[in-house]
Amino acid sequence: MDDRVILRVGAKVLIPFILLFALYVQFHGDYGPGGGFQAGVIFAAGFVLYALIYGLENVKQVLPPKVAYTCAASGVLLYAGVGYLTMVLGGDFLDYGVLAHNPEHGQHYGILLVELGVLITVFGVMVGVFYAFAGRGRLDS
Amino acid sequence: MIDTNLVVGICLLLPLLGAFLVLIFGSRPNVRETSTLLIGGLTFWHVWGLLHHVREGVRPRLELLEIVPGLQLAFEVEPLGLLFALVASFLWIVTTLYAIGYMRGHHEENQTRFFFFFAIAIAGAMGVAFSANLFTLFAFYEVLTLCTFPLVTHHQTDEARKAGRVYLGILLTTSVVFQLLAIIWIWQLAGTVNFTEGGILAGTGSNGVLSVILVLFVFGVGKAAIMPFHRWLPAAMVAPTPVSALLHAVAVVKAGVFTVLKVAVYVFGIDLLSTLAATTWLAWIAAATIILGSLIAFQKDNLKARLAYSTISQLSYIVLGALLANEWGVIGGGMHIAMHAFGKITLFFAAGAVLVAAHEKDISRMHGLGRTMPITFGAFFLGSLSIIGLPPAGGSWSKWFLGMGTLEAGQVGLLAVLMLSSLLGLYYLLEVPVKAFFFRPTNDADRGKGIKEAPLPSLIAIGITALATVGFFFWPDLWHELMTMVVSGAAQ
Amino acid sequence: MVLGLFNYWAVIFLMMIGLYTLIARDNLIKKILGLNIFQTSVFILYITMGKVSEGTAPIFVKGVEDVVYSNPIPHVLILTAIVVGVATTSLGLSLVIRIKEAYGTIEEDEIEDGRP
Amino acid sequence: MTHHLPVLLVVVPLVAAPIAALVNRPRISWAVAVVATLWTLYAALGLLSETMAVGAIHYELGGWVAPYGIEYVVDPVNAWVMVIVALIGALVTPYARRSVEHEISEDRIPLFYAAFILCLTGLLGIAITGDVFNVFVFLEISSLSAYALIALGNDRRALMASFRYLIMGSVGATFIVIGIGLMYVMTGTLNMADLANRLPEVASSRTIPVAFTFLTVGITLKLALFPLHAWLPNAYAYAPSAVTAFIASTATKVAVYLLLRFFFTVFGAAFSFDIMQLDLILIPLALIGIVTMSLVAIYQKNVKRLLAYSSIAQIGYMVLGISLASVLGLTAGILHLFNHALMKGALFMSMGCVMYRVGSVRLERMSGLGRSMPWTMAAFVVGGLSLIGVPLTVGFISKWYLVQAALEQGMWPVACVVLIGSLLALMYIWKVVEVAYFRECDPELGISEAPFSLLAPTWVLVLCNLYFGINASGGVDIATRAAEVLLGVLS
Amino acid sequence: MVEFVDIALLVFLGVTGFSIMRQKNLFAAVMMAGIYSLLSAGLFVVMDAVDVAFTEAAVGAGISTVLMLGTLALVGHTERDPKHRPILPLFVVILTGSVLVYGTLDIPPFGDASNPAQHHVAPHYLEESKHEIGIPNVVTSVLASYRGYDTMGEATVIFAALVGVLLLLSLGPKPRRVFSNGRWITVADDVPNLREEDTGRSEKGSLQSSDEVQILEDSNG
Repeated sequence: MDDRVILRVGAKVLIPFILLFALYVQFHGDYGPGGGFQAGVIFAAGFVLYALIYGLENVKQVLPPKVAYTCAASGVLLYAGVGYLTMVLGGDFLDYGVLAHNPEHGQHYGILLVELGVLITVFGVMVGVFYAFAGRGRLDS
Repeated sequence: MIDTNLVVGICLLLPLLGAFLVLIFGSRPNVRETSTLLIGGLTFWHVWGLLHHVREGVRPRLELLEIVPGLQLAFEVEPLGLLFALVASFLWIVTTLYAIGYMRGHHEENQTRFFFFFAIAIAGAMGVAFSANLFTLFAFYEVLTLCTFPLVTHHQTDEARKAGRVYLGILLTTSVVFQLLAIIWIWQLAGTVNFTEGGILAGTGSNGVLSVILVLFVFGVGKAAIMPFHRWLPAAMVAPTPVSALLHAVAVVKAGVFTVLKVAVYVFGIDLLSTLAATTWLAWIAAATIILGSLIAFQKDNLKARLAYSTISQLSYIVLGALLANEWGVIGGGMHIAMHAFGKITLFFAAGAVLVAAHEKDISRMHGLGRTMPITFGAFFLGSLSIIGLPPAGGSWSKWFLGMGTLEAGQVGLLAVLMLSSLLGLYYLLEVPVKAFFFRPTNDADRGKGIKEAPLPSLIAIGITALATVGFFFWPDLWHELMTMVVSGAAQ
Repeated sequence: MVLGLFNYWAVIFLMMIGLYTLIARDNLIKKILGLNIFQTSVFILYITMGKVSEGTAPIFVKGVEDVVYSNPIPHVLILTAIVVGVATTSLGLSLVIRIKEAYGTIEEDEIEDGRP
Repeated sequence: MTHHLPVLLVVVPLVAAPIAALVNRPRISWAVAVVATLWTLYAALGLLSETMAVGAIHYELGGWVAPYGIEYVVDPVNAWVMVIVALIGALVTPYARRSVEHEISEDRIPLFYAAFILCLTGLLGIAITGDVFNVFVFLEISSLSAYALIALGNDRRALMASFRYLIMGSVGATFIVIGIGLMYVMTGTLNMADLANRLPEVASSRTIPVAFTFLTVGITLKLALFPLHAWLPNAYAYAPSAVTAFIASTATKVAVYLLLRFFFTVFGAAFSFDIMQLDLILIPLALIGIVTMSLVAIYQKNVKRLLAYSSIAQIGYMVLGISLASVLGLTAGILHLFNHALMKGALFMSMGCVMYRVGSVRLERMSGLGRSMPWTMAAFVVGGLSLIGVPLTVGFISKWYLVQAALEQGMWPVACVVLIGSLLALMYIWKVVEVAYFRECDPELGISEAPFSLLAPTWVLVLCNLYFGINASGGVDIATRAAEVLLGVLS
Repeated sequence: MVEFVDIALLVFLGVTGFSIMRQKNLFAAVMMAGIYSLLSAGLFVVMDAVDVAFTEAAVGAGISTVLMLGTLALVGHTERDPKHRPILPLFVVILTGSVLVYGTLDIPPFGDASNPAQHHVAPHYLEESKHEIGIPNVVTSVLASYRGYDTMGEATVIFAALVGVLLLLSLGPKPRRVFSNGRWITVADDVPNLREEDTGRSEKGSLQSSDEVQILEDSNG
């Protein structure tokens, strides 16, 4: 038990930074390497780490499987929704140009939104898959 | 007065209507059979109505729809088809009449299914008879094959299943592999598959290619039972006797030989046919079938089996007639369709009657039955005469013309074949009535007791066909006239 | 010439290792590992195609002009391909788990024999 | 609206899938699926009629002009394929409700429909896109969901079948990716039309033939052409009935379409058949496949497995038609895409009805079904006759054109093999018919006819088999147009 | 310099891949696979593909490894020696490889700037994206805008994967509820042991036919 203390404390300190870093990766994606997908993976990694250390049940209280599952679905919906929106605004599917008066800004908004969709989906999927595997047996011991 | 083109459609639809009525009245046998009889009568009446139009040179035509560009489901009435249609529609009535007696007397099951598919089969035969192009003919040919399968396997025993396999196997194999290939090939060469007077293939391909196509056709029409594709016919003997009658006389085998004749006259054309290399030796294969069929029939003691092989032999007469490729031959072949139909159906009716009344299958056990069943065996006698080709029965005419055909073709050998097989027929067919009338009953326990003639409807049917065979000896004009129109038309 | 193609050949060698593992091994996990190696090597092949000598990552930096950038398209394609790869892997692994539960083994030939 | 039809065809089901997963009520998810599939059918038919009228339709995704963006291109070829997929989808979904409730646990049903719609989306996406890498992406959407769906079967062999499919499918996809990469490095583009323009100038290099080879092998893996068919039989045999009915009559069709697309549009018939001599390989493979697989089918005891082998043989017919590389041959192949979807759909659906009542499609368990399930078995018989190629069924039309195409090029042995193939079909179909009609069923089982909601879609397909067999002109027109487009006879 | 690193990394990759193939202990093999991903990520960096490197590291070394380990925990971690001799696989692999090598003979050499791939579509992105989209990371603009539709497909792919995984694993071993004879009934579980109907191989019964269902408890769904 004791040998775990360090681990637990370390994790407690580490996990917030991981999540923070994920967000950085997400929003810095336009300027440097990174983007929705990487961010989603890292975000999920934070929770996976939590689960590995504090056990599956605890993390399921923080983030119920249903939520992860909903995230995965709604991320896709968000992405496609942007497409529908642009269509409604008179552009082609996923033509972000019409999202703002200035096409360039439109592109910015569009990319931001779809990257967010990717983030949500990837995060949801990764956590959901992890839950599915872990829930199968001894992984959460 | 309705448009004659519509009459063609009516002739096709009536049997289907009959089938439908059978389904409706399935639970009430009397209504069921009566409706079938009525529909049969109507059908025949309409076909008969077409006769005088055709006499006047009208060719009623009905185009249903275009399957794919250039390939129509179409019908056209010409003399040969009309002949077949007349035979089929008339014998349908008679057979139904007979079946009523037989099926009930024999306590068969699933009679509704029987009458249903029987009616469908007639519709198929009509379609074959009136088809205006090879595709339509092929389509209805297959319809006929498939809808007779439940009839052949009526008893649903293991034996029936095996028989069904042979039946379907041979008929579909030949038709799908050889016949269909030939049809598509013709479509490739001639660009059309319509039946045209004088043929469509002249000048489209080399003698060799056309010969191959001819071979594909003669063997592809499995229903004509040219050896070695004859096995299905004896196998199908497991079916109830009315079915055998249908197969042998009314629809199936006739559809086969009819196809051969029609293709010979309207696709190849007699003139082209006479020049093809394959024609002669195919004729000899037919001749071989004639002889072998007779010889095998000779040895069979089971009456129905003997009749089956006799049919195989007789069918080749018609194929031979077509392959002689001259007017006499075609006329003879065409007339033999009718003559053999009436003759052979009489024989089967008689055989069935014996089965129902005396429960006898084997000739050797029919000694003396003639005394108790005179009408049946009398009819059998007349029928035999027609098959053999002796006066006073219609068969003599068709045999006569076929003989003329062989001489015209300069094939004395073939004439000899015809003679020989008639002699054989003389023995293996007449043996039956002779034994029945003049031999003393085999004296085992209580034979002959309680045996009387077959049920009345069957008896009537037998009488009608038997008298018809004789009638056609004195008035063969109808058939002859039709066939002359065929050849005169084709000769133009 | 040879050096110019060395990358490709090395990558092909890697691919073949993966493909071989995938085909030749009976163990289902090994098969999936082989698949991963195979796919990862294909990714390297793509990136190799996009590399331009003396080039830099295709990210504009303020003020820095007239630099050669490597081709961004293969990068994009491979980003997608990687995602597809991990998707396939996770599905494959869950199948392996079910197979283990149903057959009691994950060796293909034993499953063929049907001995649980 | 009509302007956006091409993309809506794909993205409507694409959003329907997550929705179906989110609502998480069996019946509601099913309703979502029904709506989505009906929409795709409507859209596909609309696109077909439009493209037949005005020629190719282009749609630029994201408003970027090709080749810089991804574009959708609709022409008679893929419109035809999409109609096939959508039609089968729209018929299988109503069929699926009862069948799935009976074969799959309640709590999985919403996810089942999500996966089902995703599979449909993927197939449509493959068919409609004009960008080779986009093909790969949607290929994976359909494949992944297909693996999952197949693994849901109630026989544990379904799992192994699904796994084998996953491995072979992924290898195939990776091969396709390699091919795409090699094409890209030589031309610098991923757009099909653009590739078609730029490939000829590099066609003489040693790289393009290799790219061609990898694409062909990859697609034929997905297609289960004869030597690469190992994954198919068990996958079809042990998947849930509805899944088999859907995948068997759509997935391979789309793969065949890909083959067409790459051979004729991207590389061009001249390259594929004159330089690569493709026909020398494909025709023999197709013929061997037709004969051997039909023979194997004759010895199957599990009817779904039997039909699966017959499918491999039928794929041989399609590939044969394509490899003849003539207008007639292509017409035959493209017609058979549609016709085979109709027959196999009907056959597998009738087997689904049997599964529903009998709980098995083993031959020995089907004795006497002709009496206890008359409509189901009647459907099977008609579908079988169509498979055999009896006149007045769609099967006959395919045979008619295929044999014609073979004879046109003087390949009469090929024509014979085609016809012999239909005889073998007769043999394996009749095996089932005999068991169903010539054996007695034991009354204890109390087997009754399948429910209406299963029979109705089945019979719709059966009637399609007859209708398009009697009135095939429309289909033939479309198929001929498609063939001409592919061969560039008609621009 | 770059070439040297490049070659070195490739050599390491080769060694790692080979040892993965040979390794009988699956735990070790999985770890090796993680290393393989990291090495390739390094290679990607060398070849200017920073985004790819990032992703490969996160996925290959991260998620995949975790999933693999999770699976191993359930299915055991030792591989048996293969029984059959690998002649055919070897043949297939050598054939495929040599075909590929043949294909590379006309391929533009590594890093060649005159490679047609660098001259058709890519330049447009590198030059125009400044104005058309206006974000520095070209990869992002291509990924999210020019080829945004692919990315949506990608999102859908992993969603499909989740759906598949949940269908296969989520619910764990528990009774199945199916709709039979007009009501929802709970029947013996098909997980983990499904029967094989024809061979009769099976540990527990499963739902094969309505007359074989053993009903545990009834309820109207």
